Amino acid sequence: MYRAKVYVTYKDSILDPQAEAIKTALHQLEFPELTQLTCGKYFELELATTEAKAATTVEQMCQKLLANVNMESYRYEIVAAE
Amino acid sequence: MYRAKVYVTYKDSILDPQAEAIKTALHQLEFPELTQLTCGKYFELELATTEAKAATTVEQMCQKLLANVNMESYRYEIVAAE
Amino acid sequence: MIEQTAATIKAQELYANWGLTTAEYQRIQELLGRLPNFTETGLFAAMWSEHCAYKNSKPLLKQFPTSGQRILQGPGEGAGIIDIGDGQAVVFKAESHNHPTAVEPYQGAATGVGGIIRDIFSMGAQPVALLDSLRFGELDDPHTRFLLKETIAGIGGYGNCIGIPTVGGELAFDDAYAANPVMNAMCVGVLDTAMQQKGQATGAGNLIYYVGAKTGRDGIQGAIFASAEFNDQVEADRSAVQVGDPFMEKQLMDACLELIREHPEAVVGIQDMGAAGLVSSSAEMGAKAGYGMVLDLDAVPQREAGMIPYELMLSESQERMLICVAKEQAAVVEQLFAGYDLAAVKIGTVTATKQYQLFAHGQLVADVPITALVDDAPVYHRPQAVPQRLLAADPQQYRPEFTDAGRVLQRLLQQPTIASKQALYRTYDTQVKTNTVVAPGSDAAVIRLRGGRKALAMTTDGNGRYLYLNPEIGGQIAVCEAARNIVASGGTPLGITDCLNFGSPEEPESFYELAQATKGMSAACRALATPVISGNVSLYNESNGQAIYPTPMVGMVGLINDLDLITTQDFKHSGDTIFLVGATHADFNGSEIQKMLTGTISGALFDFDLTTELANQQLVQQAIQAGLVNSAHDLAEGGLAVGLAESCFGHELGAQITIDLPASWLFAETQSRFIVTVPAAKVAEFTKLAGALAQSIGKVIAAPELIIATATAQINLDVSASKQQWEAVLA
Amino acid sequence: MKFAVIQFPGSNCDQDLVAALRDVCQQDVQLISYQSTDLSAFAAVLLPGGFSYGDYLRGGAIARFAPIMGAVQQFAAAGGLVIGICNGFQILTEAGLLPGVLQRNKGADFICQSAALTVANAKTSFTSAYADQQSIQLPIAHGEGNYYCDDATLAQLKAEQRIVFTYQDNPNGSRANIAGITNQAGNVLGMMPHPERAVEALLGSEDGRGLFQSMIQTLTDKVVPV
Ligand SMILES: Nc1ncnc2c1ncn2[C@@H]1O[C@H](COP(=O)(O)OP(=O)(O)O)[C@@H](O)[C@H]1O
Ligand SMILES: [Mg+2]
Repeated sequence: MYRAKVYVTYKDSILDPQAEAIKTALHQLEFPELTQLTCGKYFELELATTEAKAATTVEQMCQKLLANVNMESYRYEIVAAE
Repeated sequence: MYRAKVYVTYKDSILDPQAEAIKTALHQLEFPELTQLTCGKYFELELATTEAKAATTVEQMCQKLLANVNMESYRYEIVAAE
Repeated sequence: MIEQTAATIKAQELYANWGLTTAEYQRIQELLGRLPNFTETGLFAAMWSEHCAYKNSKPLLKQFPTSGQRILQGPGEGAGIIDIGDGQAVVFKAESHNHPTAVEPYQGAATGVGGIIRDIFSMGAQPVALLDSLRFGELDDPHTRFLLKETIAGIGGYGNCIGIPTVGGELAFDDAYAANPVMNAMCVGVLDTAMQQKGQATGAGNLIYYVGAKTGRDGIQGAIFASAEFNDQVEADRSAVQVGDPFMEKQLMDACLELIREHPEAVVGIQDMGAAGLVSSSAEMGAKAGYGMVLDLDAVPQREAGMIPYELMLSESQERMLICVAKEQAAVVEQLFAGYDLAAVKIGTVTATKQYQLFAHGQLVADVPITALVDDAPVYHRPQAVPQRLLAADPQQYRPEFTDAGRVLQRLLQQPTIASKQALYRTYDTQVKTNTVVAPGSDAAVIRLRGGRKALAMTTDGNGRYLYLNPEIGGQIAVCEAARNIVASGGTPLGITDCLNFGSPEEPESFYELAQATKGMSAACRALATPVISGNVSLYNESNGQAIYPTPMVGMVGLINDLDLITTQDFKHSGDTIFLVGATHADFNGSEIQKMLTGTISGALFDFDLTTELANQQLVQQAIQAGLVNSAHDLAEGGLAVGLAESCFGHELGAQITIDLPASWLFAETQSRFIVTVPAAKVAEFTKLAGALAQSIGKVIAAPELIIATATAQINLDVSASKQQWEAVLA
Repeated sequence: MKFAVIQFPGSNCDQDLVAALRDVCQQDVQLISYQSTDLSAFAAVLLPGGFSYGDYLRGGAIARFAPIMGAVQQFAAAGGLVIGICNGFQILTEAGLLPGVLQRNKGADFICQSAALTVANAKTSFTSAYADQQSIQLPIAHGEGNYYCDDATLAQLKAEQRIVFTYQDNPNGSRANIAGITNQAGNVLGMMPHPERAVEALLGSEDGRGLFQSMIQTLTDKVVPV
């Protein structure tokens, strides 16, 4: 059993309207120390597979569905789960 | 300068229709090894503040805006950034 | 959660924490002839709550007129039904979701919308429109702005996704709602009368099917957790927020309607699982039909592990329906739902014994007479007391004093309650289904019925300020104001639904308000021949002993017989003559101008006369039907001057008005009034029809300027500029 | 000549498209389930608006894997007319039939209103009934209609005149005011505004008719392969 943590964020070149909105809101809530904010999606997956296959599977899942590779990049970590 | 990574996910007992839909889709895409999926939000913040204050600030941001504490739980890590 | 023994529940009076009084608990004991166990106590607590049993409000609801020639279904089912001819009927109901909205506004509002939609399609009707009636604290409070934003997002999020246009509603602000916002949702459906359904489980041996979302620990009997004693244990178990899944509900709605349409022989009865979830829907379906029921709780689809019977029965998980299926039709039903990726699961059987029996893990965990749950709740005739403020009310009408009438009008237009709600309703899909002829922004919304010339007009109304000053007259006005909106849109009022949002019935002053309001509403419904076909009661809207204004929400639907009769409030052509229907008096107590200039409302409410109301409404109806009218608008908050400005805003036309009244009277809120515009060629005919009921007050002009000359002052309002200001308040 | 309107779970403008084509344009039209895999009987394929699969994850992200999408790909590759409206546009971009993506609206809110558009290219199979630069009013209703593509793609869209509709008063932050684009071959159109909501004067605008008339004209002119 393996657990994968997947992070999907917009590529740097892409303007993220949602991140802009949140940043403005945080500034209005009086957090001037905030200089930059990125937001993304976070997935935690449990996989009943071997260590060898886990990475390939997660890679494929990201490519096909979890990220839109036209505008999003992704990274993941895989750890053994009990 | 500090960087905070914030993870927000639904509490266990809360229905997450989105996670259900993604899980079903991944199964249909022939990833039968997927046994469980949680989805959440991921934020990366840069803070122009001291180490002492960073944690308090992030804690407040989560409480006030980044998480909906009725339904979501959050955790974060803070690291020094250049 | 620990399941205490029956003896412990009695000895420690734990039932009190579940909202049951000792007398009620004893009554349960008598009905059973023994002590109720943990699960059974929970079932009774839920079924005998105000929400399910109407134990406090029933005697008052009896006053409502509920029948009429067109009424196919009055109160007592998921929603009421009114015949509109040609084998079609209109189905509608409103529901309150005040408390969930206060706690978690997005999901509270979303699930309020989801719930009322299920009530409509459970009758076999296709939902065609949604409306929302909202009250919040003052807009300058940041928490109110947060609640407002999230509530609007939740309403839109649900309606937009499921694909039912949100076409109307109302939004008012007053400090009285700061701690207790009001969120009422209404859904309107169209029924092919041959498909009419009932929530009943008839015929021993027929099957009980559960369809839709799985059951979790969502919203389990909030009332039970409200008290102190359980507390430590309770915080850990605390019932989870209900989350709406409009995608699931769309599948569920489409599947249920297909089942009813294509396999009517399979459906004995159908009901949604709303408040008090599985127990309420199943027990009601059996009791209504005169049958009993056996349910196997192990078969109930479950989202969380280890749920006890009590939790399964009381969960308020959303997007679930209960269907009584004819016993030989099981396969048809299962197959149909499978086609929508939904599980239809047999969880029980109808029995002839009139017992309500629950099994879990092979054990009988509850065994009670079904009628005891559904019909034997106590009914209370609560004591009433006239509130001190009404006894002490100054009968004099407030006299507004100001120097610049134009400035007053400008400021009134920017009061949040009067300001344009466009910035909010533009986040609602108002047009999906392509039947919306009049979208939000006019008096009533209008939805055409495909395949003919008819249309439906719909609105919600209810001004809590008037009721605060006089609950009986305020109740009358709420109904009449709704009817005025329907009439101004070219419709004939058919009937109403209502949500009664009040304080605690255990407070004699609050209960007096409820009694008086329902009395007033009943009288108005009789006068206008608009029976009450459905509704909902939301009591205990109070915090720290401070109740909201008595706020009945009236949802009304009217029939428009021909598309050509559809009328909107906007002035259409320069040169049209503007008529004021109805007399104007110095009626200022409870008005928007009193609130604006003094910061509060006070005094005795002004007089109101149902006969005048009816006469004025009939005049406008006749004039529209005779084709004499280009626009019609009823006058509400802010009075004549505000009404004129609103009519100018639509097409940015102006008006030149001369009226022989003191300038302040332009802002009086005398009821039963309309402004209508009549093209030059029809003026003589209109004048003849109207007699003394209407007076010509001016003309529509092409220049975007509203010019009002009164006996004491003149107003020159720049229509374009003030429209921008009026639209900016909530943007 | 038969039109297919694809019904995904969660589509909610499918019936509106059927009504526009059948009742107003007098065309033969059929609803096709997302589970179907065959579009050979049709002259044109329409992907309606709505919230397919709840729009969970990203609008159109899950729908692009529905069984019917293989047939849509084939149909498009063979030169058949395909149009995606609103959620249909999102599905087409997710499926790679059109470039770019539709992000959350600038300002984050869902917007339902009438939008003034310019017909930026009236020489396509979908717009021939309009005049070049004609101004039309169509309803929009979306939360994720903010079109984005990279500089190179934008330059190419412009060079190849594939920007078909633009907003006169950009409501959602779309790049270059884009409201609708075609693929390189010109037989696949994606647009956020709803032409099917603008085919009856009773409902406020008839400006959407031109789009359906253009498609009908295109299909009538060419020998339709069946
Ligand atoms: N204020 C009211 N006026 C008229 N009818 C009401 C009122 N409150 C409740 N009813 C009717 O009583 C019946 C039971 O109401 P309720 O339990 O709220 O329905 P549901 O089970 O659909 O939630 C319904 O038919 C409803 O229309
Ligand atoms: Mg009105």
